[in-house]
Amino acid sequence: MAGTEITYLEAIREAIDEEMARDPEVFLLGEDIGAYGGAFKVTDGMLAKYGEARVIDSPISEIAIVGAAAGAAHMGMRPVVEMQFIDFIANAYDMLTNYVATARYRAFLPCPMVVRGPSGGYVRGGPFHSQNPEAGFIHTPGLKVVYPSTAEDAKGLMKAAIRDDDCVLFFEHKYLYRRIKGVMPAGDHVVPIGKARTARVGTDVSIITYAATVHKALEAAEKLQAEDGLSVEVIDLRSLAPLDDEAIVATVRKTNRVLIVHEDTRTGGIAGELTARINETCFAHLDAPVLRVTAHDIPLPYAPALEDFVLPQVDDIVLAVRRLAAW
Amino acid sequence: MAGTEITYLEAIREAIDEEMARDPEVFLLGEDIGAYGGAFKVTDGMLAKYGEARVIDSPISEIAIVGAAAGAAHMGMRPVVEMQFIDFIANAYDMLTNYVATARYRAFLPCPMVVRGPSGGYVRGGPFHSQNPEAGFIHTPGLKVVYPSTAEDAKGLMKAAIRDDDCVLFFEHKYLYRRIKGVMPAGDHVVPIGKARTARVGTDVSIITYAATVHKALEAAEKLQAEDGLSVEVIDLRSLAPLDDEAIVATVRKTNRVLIVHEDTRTGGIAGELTARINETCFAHLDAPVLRVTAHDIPLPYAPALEDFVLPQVDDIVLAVRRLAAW
Amino acid sequence: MAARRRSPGPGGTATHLGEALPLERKLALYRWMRLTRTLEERLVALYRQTKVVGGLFRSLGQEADAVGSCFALESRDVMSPLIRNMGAMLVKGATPVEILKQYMAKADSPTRGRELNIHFGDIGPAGTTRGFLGQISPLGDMVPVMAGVAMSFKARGEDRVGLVYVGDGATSTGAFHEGINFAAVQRLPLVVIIENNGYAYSTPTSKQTAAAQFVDKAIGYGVPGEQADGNDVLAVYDVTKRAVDRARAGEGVTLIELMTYRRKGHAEHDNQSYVPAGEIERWAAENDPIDRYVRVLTEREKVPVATLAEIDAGVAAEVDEATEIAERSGTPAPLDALEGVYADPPRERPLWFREGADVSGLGQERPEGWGTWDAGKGGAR
Amino acid sequence: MAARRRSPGPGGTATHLGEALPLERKLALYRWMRLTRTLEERLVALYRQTKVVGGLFRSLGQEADAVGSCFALESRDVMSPLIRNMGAMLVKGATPVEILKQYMAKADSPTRGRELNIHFGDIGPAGTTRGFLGQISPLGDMVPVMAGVAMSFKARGEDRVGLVYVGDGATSTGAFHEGINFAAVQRLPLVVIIENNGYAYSTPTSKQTAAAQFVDKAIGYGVPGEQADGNDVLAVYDVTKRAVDRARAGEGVTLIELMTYRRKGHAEHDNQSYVPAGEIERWAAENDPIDRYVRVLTEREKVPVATLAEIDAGVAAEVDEATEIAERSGTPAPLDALEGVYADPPRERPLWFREGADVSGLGQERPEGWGTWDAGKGGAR
Ligand SMILES: Cc1ncc(C[n+]2csc(CCOP(=O)(O)OP(=O)(O)O)c2C)c(N)n1
Ligand SMILES: Cc1ncc(C[n+]2csc(CCOP(=O)(O)OP(=O)(O)O)c2C)c(N)n1
Ligand SMILES: [Mg+2]
Ligand SMILES: [Mg+2]
Repeated sequence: MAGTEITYLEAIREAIDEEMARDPEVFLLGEDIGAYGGAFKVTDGMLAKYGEARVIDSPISEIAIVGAAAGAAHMGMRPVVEMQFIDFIANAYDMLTNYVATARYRAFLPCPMVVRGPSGGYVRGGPFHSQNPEAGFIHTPGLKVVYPSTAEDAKGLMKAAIRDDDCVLFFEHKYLYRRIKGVMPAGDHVVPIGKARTARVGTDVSIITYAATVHKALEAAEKLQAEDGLSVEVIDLRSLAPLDDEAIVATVRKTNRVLIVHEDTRTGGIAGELTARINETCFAHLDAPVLRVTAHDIPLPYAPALEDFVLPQVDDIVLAVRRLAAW
Repeated sequence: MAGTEITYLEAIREAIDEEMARDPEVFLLGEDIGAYGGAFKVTDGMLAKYGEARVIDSPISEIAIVGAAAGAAHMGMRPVVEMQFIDFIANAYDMLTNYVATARYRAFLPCPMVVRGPSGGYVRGGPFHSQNPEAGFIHTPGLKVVYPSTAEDAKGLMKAAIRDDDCVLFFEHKYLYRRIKGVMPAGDHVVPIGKARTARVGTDVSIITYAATVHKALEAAEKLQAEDGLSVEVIDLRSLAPLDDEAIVATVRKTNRVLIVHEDTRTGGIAGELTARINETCFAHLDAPVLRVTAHDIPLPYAPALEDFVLPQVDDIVLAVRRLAAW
Repeated sequence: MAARRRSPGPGGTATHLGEALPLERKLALYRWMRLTRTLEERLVALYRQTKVVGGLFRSLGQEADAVGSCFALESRDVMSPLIRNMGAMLVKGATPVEILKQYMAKADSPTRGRELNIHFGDIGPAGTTRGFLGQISPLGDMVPVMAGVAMSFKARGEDRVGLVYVGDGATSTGAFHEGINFAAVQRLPLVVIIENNGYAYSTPTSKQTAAAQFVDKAIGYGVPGEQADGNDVLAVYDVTKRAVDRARAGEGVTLIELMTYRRKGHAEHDNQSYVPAGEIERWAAENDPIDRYVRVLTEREKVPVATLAEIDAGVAAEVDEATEIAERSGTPAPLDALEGVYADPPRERPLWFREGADVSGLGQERPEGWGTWDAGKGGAR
Repeated sequence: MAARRRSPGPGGTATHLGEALPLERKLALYRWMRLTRTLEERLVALYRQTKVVGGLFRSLGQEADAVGSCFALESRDVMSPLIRNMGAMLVKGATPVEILKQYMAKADSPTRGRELNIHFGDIGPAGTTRGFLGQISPLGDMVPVMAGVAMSFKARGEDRVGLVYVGDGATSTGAFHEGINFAAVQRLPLVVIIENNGYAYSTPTSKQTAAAQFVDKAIGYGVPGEQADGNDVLAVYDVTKRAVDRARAGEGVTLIELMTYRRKGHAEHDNQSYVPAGEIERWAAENDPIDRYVRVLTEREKVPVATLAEIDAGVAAEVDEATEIAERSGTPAPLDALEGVYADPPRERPLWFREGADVSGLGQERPEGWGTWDAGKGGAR
């Protein structure tokens, strides 16, 4: 409902609900998504509203549910598949990268489907309930990947993902599920896939980031404004595949100093790809090297002190921006 | 045997043979590796020499053979697992990234094992027999990844991989299997993991690459020398995880112009990570942006004209180096 | 437990439904089997001329299994074949021209040169397509996908059935297991056929499973299981028709095991050194599905030999003509590679080093071991 | 097909081996079950005090299944538990102190705060370790891994057996299928126990499989299958001991289905709204494994009630003491996070923005919904 503030999680539910009401081909498939409403209750109430034929509790079979979604998608349906935790998407890696991603190209088969699930850390979830698996998928031509940081984008991107004619991996940050709230724009609120968002306007240094670290970056930006008088621009990518090259180039050419922040581990994370693109398109505009603040290259441990050490924190961003500004 | 020239493929077989003879804990596991000797005959003769207990033909079960290798490795054995084509490593993505990669860190369990298989394109293999899946794994802390380009390195790295106390993914380029030959150094020839190789010394531009494109880069370098008088240095990474940062920094600081070439698709490929590292460590030494020559972001088609279009070719490298030299 | 039947010889399956087929349809079965064999023989010739790009996969001796099973489907039904189910694809409407073009990677082949051999399909709403879904190489993956196709039939209340083939080897994959289990629980209209041809590449079934027979897996999924002599085309039809009828009646999944034998190697380059001496010859002599069916037609059905010869001639002419057509087609233009990774954008841009470049003469080396029939060289699908 | 037994009540399995156990060992079984329950109750208390980091998983009502099965192993054997097999871990030598420290993410916990709850192990050469292998979260993965452990026993001719637990839910995974099939073909000394507790998270077994019973899967893998009443500790011991003996004798894999019931939610936060009214209460009243075993001991074995009370008191004291010890331990130092991703290098370097930085006060916010017992909040393992 427009006007009231709802959480990031509720925004996702609202999007799914609206799309199911709009399009009878949309259906949900996953483990414990029906009567239970999902491990995080994202699909709460959907079974009651749409019935067993459109809200399907599956066996514990990530390969099967992704594969079955693809088959149904070929026939014109629009499956929305839940991974109970996104970490288990690894089990469907073959099905997603070999079958789903290539279907249109090798066989001219449409495969409109969404694979969504709770992702990310900062929640003491340990190594198998905290992952950010985007790097393994943005590498695969044929897949789209989104990872929203606000409630508004969570809703608008989910609607776009369900309507997209290709497979969209929709990562939901579980740390944001109930912490982040927003007022939904009125009407049919769809956020286009492939467009970044300027989360904060600034002129001195750009931070490019997405998902939970958008909020860390914003916190750091406030601190830098207050303590150093630095004007920091924060770009929220929202879509990781395709990337919004235009927005990236624009912010780099504006500030000439870029920090990339992601919660994912460092080596092979998307920051590398971003750095390559910035280097290719904006070399002459860089007054300092592109720097990265990321997780350490370590399986995420669960003890609070260890998790906090491994993951990027606000103070890391502050330090890195200061370094860039002083270059 | 030292002195005679053998192929890249034979070099791998020789390494496996020597390690099996040296260490009774080494054993082989895979599909059709016994009586048949493997789809490409890499393990030809091993069954006859070492018997069924050490050369185990498995069901078509990539999850099981990787998982079983891990269990045996915990108990002190040294499994060498064959993926019939490396493309099928996708089926074991969960087992490798979630179980194997984290075993030492989360449970202090050694997991010394090698997962090897024929990789790469240029062979009209189509989308599922031509893949270069390295990007999905260099991203995972806990795994090591090597991808040799010469027969000598194929042997020496295989021996190092089998002796390594962690899991090493050993990608073998099938285009090189029988095309590339070398004379093995005498004695116990082990090439350390994590060290790059200077495949060609030069002073004007550096090409950083690995696997089949090393040979494309060398061909391009000769052409550039002959036609443009350009002195091109070619660095063969050999190890993709860990990366040899020292060698990378050295060549960049020497030539100040870098081209990264890989056969893998562009977005999310390892070139991004390399660019980020070069940017972080050598920003002031760069006289031109780091450029990339890679495959297009397309599932690899199999018709020769299409495959050739999608994959990087010698002329692409020539063009890119010229662009860099003229920057 | 029933003993594993790995020796040739007609099985004992009843073939009431098959026997009841009108003669015209019985002759159609013959024609499809003959077409399969003749077309494959033509492909071998083209392969040896290095006109086939990549490997060549035969179904010699398995024609009854592919043809008889698919013959039990209606045109609105959807089937997903394996590499050795060219016969099933023909029955479902794939044409020799398509298959030949596809094997030769022609520009106007069904996948425009993007995918190999018989990896192509044609599915969509009933009535608009022929109803076969192209496989991908990773084995087992088509089982979940076909479960999804069947799920769409159920969701929409369509009177359609899905059928998916897996090899004895592919039963060991996680995808097979998850897919059939999912379909069973959801009571989807799906028939799963295990083609037990004795080998997975070089691996005999004894190294693939410890089960006495694959049909023993049915009870563990809570579905009916049936086994039939895969080299008896009427028995194959029979067992499949019953399963298809059950699926259509809302009774869910059936698991079928068809007992057959792979007389050729995994692909043409495979010299079958791992096969016990005499085994192939015995199956060829005693249990060739076409020979057996010829006897049924001529002896029991009293079909004149001349009728069959006429069919054979028609098939040969069709394959000749198809070859001619297929050979005339050109190879794809390099820039075609950029089309359709996504619906949006519809076309990738060439990378910067190719912008405006002449790409007509790139690469073009033909790798050794591919597209030739030298048995010593590597390469496998 | 046998009907699915989802109602409480003792099963009819023979318990000859269990009954023949000397009284001392029978009392040990009682002690392990009591210790399991008491320790879990203590964990609930600590969880409500927010001293447990992350979720809490109960095995209430399943103690006989975990304890009775693991009791059939020798100390040199290796077992891989699930989240509801704390009892099996205790039998195999895990200590309450370790478990408590682990749940509280202490610096000197078995995984030094790296992994959750009872995800820890101790395996290696016989005689040097206690022989249990910590699970990871992705379900089914431990089956192939334990096949590999068993493979090492076979390769070395060691007289050791492996045992791996899976839930009814985990049987649907590709990893389970590939792992048990691999072990069966290789005739590895492995016992696979399916704990059918009626639910996988909120999913009833009827949505997990269409099979009448999980033990029906055995024939499809070509291995013996046995089913037992999982709430009868002696019956559990019996069926497992037979399977372990077979494995030790070189007869390969056995698949066991233990029928039990999960009386608590998937984890403490789960309010079990999806469970039919009265079901939990009926199992608690009629088929509590400890109550049942107390009756066996006191009525059939004539064990004085005081003896059991004494054991209970010992257990309570042990848990009290363990809690005190565990609570005294500190939390890990941040820089510990850098140790041992690889053997070489043995330690990662802190990233540049942390070099020399004071990392003692990073983050530290406790996310809502974790480590509290508010049932409305999200979070699950
Ligand atoms: C997941 C996976 N692993 C390995 C392969 C390589 N491979 C291709 S065909 C084949 C054997 C298939 O045997 P089977 O399933 O019995 O089918 P058949 O060839 O006998 O018809 C193998 C191992 C593959 N395609 N997919
Ligand atoms: C591959 C995978 N998918 C999903 C999950 C999430 N998950 C954790 S426990 C669980 C239910 C497990 O049920 P069951 O196997 O019956 O074990 P039980 O909890 O009943 O002992 C699920 C779905 C997981 N851990 N792994
Ligand atoms: Mg086969
Ligand atoms: Mg359960």
